Amino acid sequence: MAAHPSLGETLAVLLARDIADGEKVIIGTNSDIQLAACNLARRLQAPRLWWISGPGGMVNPTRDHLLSTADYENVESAESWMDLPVMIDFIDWKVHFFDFAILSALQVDRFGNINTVVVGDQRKPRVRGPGTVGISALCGLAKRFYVCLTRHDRSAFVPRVDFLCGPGHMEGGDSRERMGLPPGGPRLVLSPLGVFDFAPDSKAMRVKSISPGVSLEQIRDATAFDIVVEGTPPVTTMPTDHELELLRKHVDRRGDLRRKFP
Amino acid sequence: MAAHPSLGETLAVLLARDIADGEKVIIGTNSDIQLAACNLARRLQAPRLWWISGPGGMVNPTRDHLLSTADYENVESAESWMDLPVMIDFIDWKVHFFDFAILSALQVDRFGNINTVVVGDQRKPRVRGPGTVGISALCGLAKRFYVCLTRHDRSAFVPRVDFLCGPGHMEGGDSRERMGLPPGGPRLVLSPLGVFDFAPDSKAMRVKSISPGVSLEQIRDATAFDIVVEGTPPVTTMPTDHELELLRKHVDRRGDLRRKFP
Amino acid sequence: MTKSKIVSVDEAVAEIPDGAKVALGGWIFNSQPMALVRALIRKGARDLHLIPAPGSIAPDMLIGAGCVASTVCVFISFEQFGLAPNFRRHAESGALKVYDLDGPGIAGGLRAGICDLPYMPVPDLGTDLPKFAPEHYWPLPSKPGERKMLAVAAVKPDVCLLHAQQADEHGNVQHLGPPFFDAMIAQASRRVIVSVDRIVSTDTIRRSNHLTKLPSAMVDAIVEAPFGAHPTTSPSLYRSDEAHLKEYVKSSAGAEAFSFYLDRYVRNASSSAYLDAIGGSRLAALAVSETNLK
Amino acid sequence: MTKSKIVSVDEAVAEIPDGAKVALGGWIFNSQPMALVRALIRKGARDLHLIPAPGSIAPDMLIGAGCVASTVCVFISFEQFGLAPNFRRHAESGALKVYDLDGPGIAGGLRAGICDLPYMPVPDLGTDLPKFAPEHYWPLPSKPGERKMLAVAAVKPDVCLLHAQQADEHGNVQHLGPPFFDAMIAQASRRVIVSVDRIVSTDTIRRSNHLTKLPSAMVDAIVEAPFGAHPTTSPSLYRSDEAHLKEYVKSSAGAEAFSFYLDRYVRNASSSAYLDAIGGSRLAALAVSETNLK
Repeated sequence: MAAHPSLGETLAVLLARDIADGEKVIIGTNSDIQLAACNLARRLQAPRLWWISGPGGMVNPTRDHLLSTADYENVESAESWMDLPVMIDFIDWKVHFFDFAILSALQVDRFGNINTVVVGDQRKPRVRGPGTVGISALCGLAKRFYVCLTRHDRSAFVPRVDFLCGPGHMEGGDSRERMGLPPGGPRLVLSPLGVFDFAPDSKAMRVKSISPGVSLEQIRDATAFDIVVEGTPPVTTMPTDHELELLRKHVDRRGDLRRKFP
Repeated sequence: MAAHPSLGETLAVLLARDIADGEKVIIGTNSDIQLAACNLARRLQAPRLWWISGPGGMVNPTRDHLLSTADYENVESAESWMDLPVMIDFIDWKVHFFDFAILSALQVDRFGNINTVVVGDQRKPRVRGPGTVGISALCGLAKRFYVCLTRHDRSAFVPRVDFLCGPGHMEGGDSRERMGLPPGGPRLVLSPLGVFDFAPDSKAMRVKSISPGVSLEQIRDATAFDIVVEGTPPVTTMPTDHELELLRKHVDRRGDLRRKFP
Repeated sequence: MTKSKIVSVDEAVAEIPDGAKVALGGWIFNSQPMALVRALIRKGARDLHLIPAPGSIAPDMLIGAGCVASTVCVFISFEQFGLAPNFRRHAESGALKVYDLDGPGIAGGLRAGICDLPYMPVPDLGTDLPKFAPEHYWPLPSKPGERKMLAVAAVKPDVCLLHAQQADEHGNVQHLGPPFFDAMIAQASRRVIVSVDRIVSTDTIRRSNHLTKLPSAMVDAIVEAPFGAHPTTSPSLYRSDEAHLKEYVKSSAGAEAFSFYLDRYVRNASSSAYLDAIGGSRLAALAVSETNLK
Repeated sequence: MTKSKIVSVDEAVAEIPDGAKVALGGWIFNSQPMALVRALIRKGARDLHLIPAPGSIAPDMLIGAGCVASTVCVFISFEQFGLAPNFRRHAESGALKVYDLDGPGIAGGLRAGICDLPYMPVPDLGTDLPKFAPEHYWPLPSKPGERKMLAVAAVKPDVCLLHAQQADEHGNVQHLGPPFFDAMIAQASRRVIVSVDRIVSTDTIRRSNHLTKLPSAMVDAIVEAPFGAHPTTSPSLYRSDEAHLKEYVKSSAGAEAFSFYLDRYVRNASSSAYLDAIGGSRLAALAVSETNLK
């Protein structure tokens, strides 16, 4: 049996399972988990997954290890190599060009809005984050998105983001549509403690499944809002030996996920 | 002494003389005279003239004969090869990116407005022309433009164009600026009968010089508006042996100008 | 493992309904999507609304064959062979409704279409275009000191017909010459059909991936159509057939003569029958060569 | 026959006035215009308004050196090494005014700048960005059924600093990797200064002319600066210097430590003294190689 999966490996496998064949996705600069999820999905149920490097424009490079999507080495094996000025129309404006995006954040809130800008007041922040770049457009315009966090605590899972830069379900209910955004929003939030989705009507975050060895109490304590729990959520199905073998042999041959997200 | 210049050769030389070093210009698809003028100017006083193929995006190809600027063979010797979607910003929007353009027309009027769309009513025209493409933006946004016609008659030199698709001096005077266009407009009109510019205040077309053997009466008869004449216009200085030799040896080696515009 | 996007030329056009907004790629005598255009005429298409990139025989033939109710005109010309004969005849009779657009009109319109915006701001150049196409151009407010602007309406074709030189079965399309407006047209169109002179492997595509102007995500159907741009140029593969273009212009002098042309080369001719009618030696002579340049 | 655009790094920045709007090219740890940034700090620039493409050490060093009054922030990050240390410190103290822009804000703003339009329409994505940067975002009217739109203001830098791999003396600039926002920044800027690792002949430029992302008409000055992007990557020539980036982050813990860094590597060091301080063996080890990939 394969060695126990690291956090990064588990998140990549859980995301990969949710990807359908033929979907289109954009991957940002420093996106090991995202890239691993997409390349693993291509090895499994989604051979025709189409991905493009957000900054570099390379399409479907065939590497067996994780490399920043901005890296020029992706050029050699790409099917297409587009320049950013050509890409901005479908990245920043077009509705539903991308099926999904996978994003990280400083904060995610009860309705799946995300924040990568500041903690506290933008004019004198407690934590100055990196900024927004493609996040607003991907959250607003892709058919769905995922939020993938490598920590789960009350500073990350907040009632309301201090700075909304990635629109989730906004104020909940149908407020996203009323705001004029196309159908979409967050589908899953993944953390070390579990997998979370959104209740159909209220669009409030709810527990979908819990990581092995984690209790519902732990999740409640680590979440600064009332998270929806319906019945007894199942335990998350961990990566199978087959998934892990494919991941380690063909996707992350150099073990970056184990090293960076142990 | 070199053989007598053809009409096409003469027009190319007259245009080449008016081009300054370092200027930027765009050349359209079927533009033998324009291309010859620019490449000749590069051999003379304007070695750093910068030209780009309007449809194809090739910059400064080094051919010794005339080739449609859309032709892929221009790719091989170009300094840059830009795609149209990247070029449209500076072609269609930017003020004064290009120093000049050289245009042909179905009609040119007293104030240097041009028409390549229809003669008669657009909805049921007497002559349906090819259309506008880059003409409106080049006339409106380049620092100046030239109108180069291989015929001079009352159907081409009209009091007012039937369809204004390339803005010259509009209604004359300062009407172009009042319309909100940047400084510019037509600098010279060239025809088989002579070279024409525009009177400083009225912006009405006037005779600058007359082709050898042509009379002022001939010009007046062939022009359907009162053309301004000040004093006795000089005779146009015809191509010199040196100019013709450069043209025939390095620019139009295959003699296209002589064949197409005898 | 993967589903191919390759279909026959007749399958490709089968689902284009009468009345559709059909965009055409290429540029004047380059890469006119002629195999697809001929298939559309054979199918008996009617009442189309054309949105041609600056073109020649592709829009002209569709108009001459009676398939077209209206057309956008950015530039339709036969250059050294004169004005576009059928376009001219149908426009001058008033039978064809023509929407004249300039460069900013088509570029801004396509970009608005690509961006899912209702319009794009462009400079007001003082032309007569807005007067005759108020559906496409209208004034935008501007503040004192700002330049005058027009809005140009989004251009969103139902389908586009393009011709390029090579593609793989996934739909990665490569242009071995300038792409002109093809990429913008593809992105603005709901359905993208591309004929190519040859199908190549994805490895060949990767080897020169900067030539992939239409990555597979932007393409719905690929048609293998050798000499599919004839009688126009397919950059780096073959040059335009000037003799045939002259024959076309001559055959377009009137409706009757043109009907004869259509019967011979289009209505009663499959793609392979068309190439046979042109003849092997003629096609061979169009192969790219400096000596073919006059 | 032709006038060269090649100038020294100090000449290139000499005419950038205090208070100028300075754009920076590259992308995070790729092609940061570091030789130019260091020259600007040596010159003692003050009160700059930065417009950086998503970046790392270029904006961070200028901010840490006290050259900057305000900055646009699309994305400023040290990725695997954490948050941008000086940017963070100056933003959190409130000393630095930050205008947060998202992708549509910068892309639409640059395009408006390029197009000489006052603004560009972008979709209203419901974010908090307009609240904190109303100079950059304001609502546009939309008709019933149309999507909600914002206007984003034109972004027009006075000057931009870019780094690419090679150029000729005429100013034809080639990127041997992704150009990111460099071409748009160049077109929107009044003055364009590009450092390159090497000067090549125009024949070399022609040979791979699809790599000329900035043709000479868009470039005002070229600076020959070998390893001019150090400690960031210059695509296909050298990789980022992770050891130096870590040293930089460590040296940025406070104002005093950072001043020591600046004295050593910037204020008292010409471009060649800087490279000597980094050391020949370190630079040699950054040469591109698969084995350099962890």
